[in-house]
Amino acid sequence: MIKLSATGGRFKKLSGLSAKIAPSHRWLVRALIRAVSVVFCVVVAVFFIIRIVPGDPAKMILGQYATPQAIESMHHRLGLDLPIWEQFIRFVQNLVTHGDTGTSIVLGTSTRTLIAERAPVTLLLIAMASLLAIIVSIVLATVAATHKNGVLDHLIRILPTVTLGMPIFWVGLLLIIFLSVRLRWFPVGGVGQGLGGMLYSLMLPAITVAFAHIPTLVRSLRTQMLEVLESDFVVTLKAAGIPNRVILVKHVLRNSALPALMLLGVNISYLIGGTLVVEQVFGIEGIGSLLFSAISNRDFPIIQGIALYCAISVEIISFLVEIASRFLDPRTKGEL
Amino acid sequence: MSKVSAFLRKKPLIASLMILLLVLTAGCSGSNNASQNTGKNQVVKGGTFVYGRPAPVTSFDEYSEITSNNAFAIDKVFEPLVAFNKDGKIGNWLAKSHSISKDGLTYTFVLRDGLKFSNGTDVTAKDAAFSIQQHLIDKGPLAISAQVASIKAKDNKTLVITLKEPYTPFLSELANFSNGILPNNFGGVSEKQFFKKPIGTGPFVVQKWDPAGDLTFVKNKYYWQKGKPYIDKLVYKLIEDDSQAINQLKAGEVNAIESLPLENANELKQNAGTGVLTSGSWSIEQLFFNTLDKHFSDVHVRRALALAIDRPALTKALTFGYAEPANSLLPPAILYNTNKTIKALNFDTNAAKKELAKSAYPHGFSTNLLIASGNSTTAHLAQILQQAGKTIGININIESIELASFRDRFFAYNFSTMINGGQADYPDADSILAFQTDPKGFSKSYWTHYTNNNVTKLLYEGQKTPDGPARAKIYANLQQILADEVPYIPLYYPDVLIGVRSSVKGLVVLPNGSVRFDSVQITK
Amino acid sequence: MKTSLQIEDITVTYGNFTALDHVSLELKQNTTLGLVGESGSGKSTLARVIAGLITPDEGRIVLDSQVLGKRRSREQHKMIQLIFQNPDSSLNPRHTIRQILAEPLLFHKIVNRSQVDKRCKELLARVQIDENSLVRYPHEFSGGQLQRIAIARALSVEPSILIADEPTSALDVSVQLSILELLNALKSELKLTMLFISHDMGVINAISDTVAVMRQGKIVEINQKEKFFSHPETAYSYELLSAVPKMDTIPSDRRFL
Amino acid sequence: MKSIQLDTQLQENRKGKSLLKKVLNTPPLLWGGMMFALLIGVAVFAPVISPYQPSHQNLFAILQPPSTKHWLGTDQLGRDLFTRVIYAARTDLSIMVLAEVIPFCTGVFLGMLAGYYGKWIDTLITLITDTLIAFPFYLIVIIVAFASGAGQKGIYITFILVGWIVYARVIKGLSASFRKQEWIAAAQTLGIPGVKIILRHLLPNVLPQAVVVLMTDMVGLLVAIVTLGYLGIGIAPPTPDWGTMISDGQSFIATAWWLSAVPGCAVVYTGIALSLVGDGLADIWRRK
Amino acid sequence: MMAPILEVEKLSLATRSKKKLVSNVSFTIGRGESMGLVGESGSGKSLTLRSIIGLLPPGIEQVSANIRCSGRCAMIFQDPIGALDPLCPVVGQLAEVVAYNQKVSRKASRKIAFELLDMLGLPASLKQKDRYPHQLSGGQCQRIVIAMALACKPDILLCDEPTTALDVTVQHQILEIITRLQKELGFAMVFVTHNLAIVSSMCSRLCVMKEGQIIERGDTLTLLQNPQNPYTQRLISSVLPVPDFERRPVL
Repeated sequence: MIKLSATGGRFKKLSGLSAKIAPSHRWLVRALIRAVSVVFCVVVAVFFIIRIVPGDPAKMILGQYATPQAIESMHHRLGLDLPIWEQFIRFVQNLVTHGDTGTSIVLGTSTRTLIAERAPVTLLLIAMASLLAIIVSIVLATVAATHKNGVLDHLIRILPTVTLGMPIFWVGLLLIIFLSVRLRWFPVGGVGQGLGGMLYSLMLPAITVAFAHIPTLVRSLRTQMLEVLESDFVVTLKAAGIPNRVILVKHVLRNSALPALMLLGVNISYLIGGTLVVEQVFGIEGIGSLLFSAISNRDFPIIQGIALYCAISVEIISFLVEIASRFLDPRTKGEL
Repeated sequence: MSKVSAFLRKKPLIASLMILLLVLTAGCSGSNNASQNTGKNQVVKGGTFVYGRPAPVTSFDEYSEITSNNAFAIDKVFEPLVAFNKDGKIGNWLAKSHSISKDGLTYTFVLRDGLKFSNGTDVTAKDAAFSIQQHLIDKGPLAISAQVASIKAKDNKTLVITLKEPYTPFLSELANFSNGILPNNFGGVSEKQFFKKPIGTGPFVVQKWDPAGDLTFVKNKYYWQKGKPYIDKLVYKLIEDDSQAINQLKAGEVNAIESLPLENANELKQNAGTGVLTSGSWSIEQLFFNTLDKHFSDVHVRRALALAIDRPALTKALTFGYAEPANSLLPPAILYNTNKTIKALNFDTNAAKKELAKSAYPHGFSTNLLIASGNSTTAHLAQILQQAGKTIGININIESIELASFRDRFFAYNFSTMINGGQADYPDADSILAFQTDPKGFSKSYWTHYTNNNVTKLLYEGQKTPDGPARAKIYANLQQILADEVPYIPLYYPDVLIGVRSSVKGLVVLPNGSVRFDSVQITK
Repeated sequence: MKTSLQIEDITVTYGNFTALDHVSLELKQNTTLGLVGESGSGKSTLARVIAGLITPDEGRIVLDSQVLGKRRSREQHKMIQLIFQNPDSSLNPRHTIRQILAEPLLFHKIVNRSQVDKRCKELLARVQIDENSLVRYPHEFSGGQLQRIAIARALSVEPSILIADEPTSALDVSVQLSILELLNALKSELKLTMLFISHDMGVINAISDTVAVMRQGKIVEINQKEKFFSHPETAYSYELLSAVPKMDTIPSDRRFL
Repeated sequence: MKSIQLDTQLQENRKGKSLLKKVLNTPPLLWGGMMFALLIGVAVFAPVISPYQPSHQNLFAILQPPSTKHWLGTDQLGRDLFTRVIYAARTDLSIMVLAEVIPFCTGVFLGMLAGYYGKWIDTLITLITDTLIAFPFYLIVIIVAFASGAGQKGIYITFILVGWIVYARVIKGLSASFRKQEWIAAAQTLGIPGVKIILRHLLPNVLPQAVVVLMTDMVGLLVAIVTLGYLGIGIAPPTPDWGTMISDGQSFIATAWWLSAVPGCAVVYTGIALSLVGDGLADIWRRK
Repeated sequence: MMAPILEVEKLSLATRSKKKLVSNVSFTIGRGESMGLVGESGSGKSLTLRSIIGLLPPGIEQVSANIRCSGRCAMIFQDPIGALDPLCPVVGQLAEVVAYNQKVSRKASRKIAFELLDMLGLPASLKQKDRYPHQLSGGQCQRIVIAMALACKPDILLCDEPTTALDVTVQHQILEIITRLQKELGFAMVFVTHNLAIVSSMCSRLCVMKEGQIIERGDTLTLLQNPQNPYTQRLISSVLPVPDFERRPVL
């Protein structure tokens, strides 16, 4: 499609046609349709989570040998006594009107409230980790790309090879032992009071989450930067006497930032998953710990709610990234 | 150490049975009885005490929601008439005095002077009568077993309870978590509402409470023990993961942790800033047999397996000196235990093989061992038992399932063998015995379905016999029968372990796992 | 002369961009039609439409009196073959030359399995490639050699029409010459009907019998080669021709052909 | 004719490079291959290498430091740590390989399908991958592992469910770019049907990249297996598994750090070996 | 001949793995002179150009060389769209180059940029609204690139196949512009191409390169009419001429 629109662009110039508006809206419409249909599929998938699991969910909640009456009432409570499409309509209705997946079986609170209570910490952690990952990656990638085949470059390139097989929890443990217990630079876990305390206590978990992503980010950013560095326009700018520093900051970084952003959009799901595990290691009461306690309590509405909110956030983020990258890139920028 | 089933992980025994087997904090001992004596130094007042716990407090309903995660918070708000101390001795608590009639049917309690609820209102005998009456109505997991005829407030200060028939454990029973005193008629609000904002006589008042997270108490300024508690604030911080909890303790982010795995106790002891408080416990780790099972209905099979297990060795390996090998059912901290005198089936592989030869399965068989996932000690114990079974030809497959389904499974007698624990609710031998031997009880001899008329008879006799040598004899006989017929193999009695910062003074650890904070001081 | 291929009113649009705008062309048997145009004029699209790679929105293609539909039969596919611009990418990099040549032979049952090797060698000989090359992979050859192999593959199925889409523009000038020489030789030897697409006037002059000029998806001019080069009929053709850099230093007797 | 001669020389050079030579000339592949071969060798010959049984307990010799008798000491049940580490390699590596089979095949096939045909097939497959990828991987793994009970089953189910996505995505992109290549158009011009083009032309071209992805994906899978073991929903004891070993040893991190350090290093070692192999293969195929 | 403005002596280039790419290339260019560097792909002509301006691609090393350049160099490239930063508006890019080379203020640099645009016959609409490279045609982009080169006030202009990627009509315009500018500004020029026809009209002197070496050199006309080296002969005979046409089109 891109190739075609490129020829299209040239054609427009040649013919002087200004039929630009429609296609520029078309991508947005297409992206919206895509995002909405993915969200719909996500809702369907979440709806079916409780139903694909082998066995009767009521029995799973109540135990295999619960009395028939108890199972009956749990069926009713979960709406399992209705025909499947009606269940789905109810599920969607509930989702639309209350924004949640029902009431927690164990805690008796709406899943939305529970998730909303825990979300800020997790979101902050994800944001910190992403920011950290981006900053460190850009610095490392710049160093590596500008010193291609140097010692630093080699070290940075070895990084992913070594860290790929490091389980995230293991990294977290090592960091806790060295940086918190031994050196006492960071709190061991938990979440501090106030914004400052929160930021401080989430530093180490954020480093851990970021750690898992920096190597891959650096790897592709470096490739990207090398490509840009060796591209014709950088040579042109150099030939035209622009200082290297200026080229690097004004042109190379800007051109590499776009793919980095897209990469982060692709990785956001993985990042959230890592965050859930890391929360466990650091004893952070976020979405992750809510998920784990819900799992041990077989509290299906919470599990569904978390799955739903995670997936929808991932989708929203990738949608935003798509829009942002379109906006930042004049080649694909539409006239909105 | 599963992060997943962090839910009450440290106490798998309690965890599995938490609905049933808990006890209330009490103990008449003041700060002078505390394990770490501050000496004559001045009391250090103020400060916030942070207590790391593996599970959140989900409810303050002392009748229906008595699980260990809730109970250890409920006992900070509600207090009973009588309570036990760290040695398990019953004494007066909210009652100034109590007396029992000769026939064992009438119990009279006189309340302390100047008792106030945390909202400032006075405590009267009416409140006490209401609280116990309500428990009789609500029942709940720790329902009163005594046959109560009447509960009357004789005057403002005096409460009289009459039983239909003598019941020796009654006083101990009253010391339960679930018999704390609360305002008459819940102070005029509905029961549900009341337990959302609980008002009691305890040393602490709920300030901020997240049913899935942390809980903050502030001190009760109307507390009847003048000047106490010394600390201003008590925070129950949710730390689901054990190693995380230990690390936080080491780093000084919490003052104490409730959940301390046995294997880490020595590590904390050796560490400069931390220490370990222990208390002989009321709990016992056991291997349970489903006596309805094809193989384990055969007493020889059960005996053979008991003989194949080296209890002292496994205790030593698994508990690092923080437990005693178990011979009898009753833990040593409970009166009438016969751990030293009983004739138990001690480790002897040859005898085990001979015993198995007498059974219907002389050449061994395959069976399943059900355990709750998420506890490393249990998992290791299971592997040791697996190995022991192998030596006499019994192939044991370990089935590790998470806590909720584990409970479902054994509640339905859907297991062959399982590892589980027993814990006394109150310091009376009857507590464990009734739960583990009464085939008519809720648990049907702890889901073993073990039935022996002699045992049942002895159990009922013991409940009616007043304390003394006669009762001791009954319980000795009972324990010996159990040791011979092995419906369950007692393995070891684990200590209650609480990890603390060295700066913490005056913390009282009770044998039921709860901790008293009213005399706690945080020194520099 | 007999018309071999008739293109009638072909229109192809992408979105609101018209790549081919009612294009009609005629290919006479045993002749070569040279199609010239600048980039983006729609020459390649036309080639792909004829080869059946793109379905046109409008219009039809008649080959030897049969109309080529949306889905072509195996036989119809065989009749029209295409040679691509970039020899590096027109051969599957993971197939040996033998696989590349044998596939069409076997698929269209030109020869049976036992004779495939012999036939492959013949084909290679025809395009002047060493027969030992059969076991080699494309990356082991130069651009000119690859283009010869691509020609061999196109000819292997004995097509009635050969479309060459800028077959020499990715090659060096000296190699370009040898490829054109080869094509010219094959043209007379095999009596090929050819549509030759290029933007290079010199190349078109060297190979075509008839010249068509395309601009913005339209055919601007169709003319006999001699007439086109001496008397271009349209202003655009004139513009194109006059823009070609001239090398006046070449003695006229050394001109190609 | 001159240029043709030049090419013949070049051919000679290339012909001399056999597969072995190629491997030897690619240090990452050489080292990674050797590391991985060593690992496989140790796993296969575990019973020969170690005098102990992985589940043999000695309750009187628990938590022993490394010695000549027990090279890496013993664990909390007196089992030989070295023996368990190499037996765990058997467990974890075999699951890692087995769990990749179906996702690899389906992912590559669906990716080619979507990339080659585009249009609604692509839209459909993209919709499915986008939906599944929206769920964080560990979220799905944990939920499925729980629903299907601890053990290997959960890993297999999860991986069949979502493991193919990474291949489908990479291969789709690759196929779509190959789709624009002229050799595909050449095959189409010959009238070769789509399925044949996919299997005969596309597959050999996308396979190298798929194998490179397989290498890194296997590491990711191994890490997931280990993480599940660590979370207590992985492989059931007493089958040795690195994740469970790390988690078991975590309690002794202050006193017997090697208990979780050694299995952890085994995971990292495998990761390094596989990603070196992946890098090396990518190098070789890129050089062409 | 005038005093040389550029002297290249014994230039040799090789890859890291010691594969020779260019060996012993020497030539000199006088002020205002234009020299063509002709050869087929891989003959090392572009690399020679790159090493003059000191921008060799990574992985290629200068083994030996003695390059004396007594003036400012500027360069224009084969792919005009790729030679411009896709994220930067073209006038902005041009102004940036002006600002760094002529050390003038931002405002002044823009003014100079517009002067350059006028000089190169770029559409006036760029003055009202800046455009991104992808919004311009190849020819327009190439004019911007040339403007950027001119902004350096070069004494020597290095042209690396500046018209290969363009259509013939556009190529014609660009070549005319370069010729005109050279007349006006008097810079010397090295013109790299594989197209002998272009060289014959642009350059007074010619070097033919093959496999990294200059195999023949001389005055353009003489060399083309009387090539000595068989390779040069082959190159010349490969040129496909277009017949002369009637000057007046039939309309």
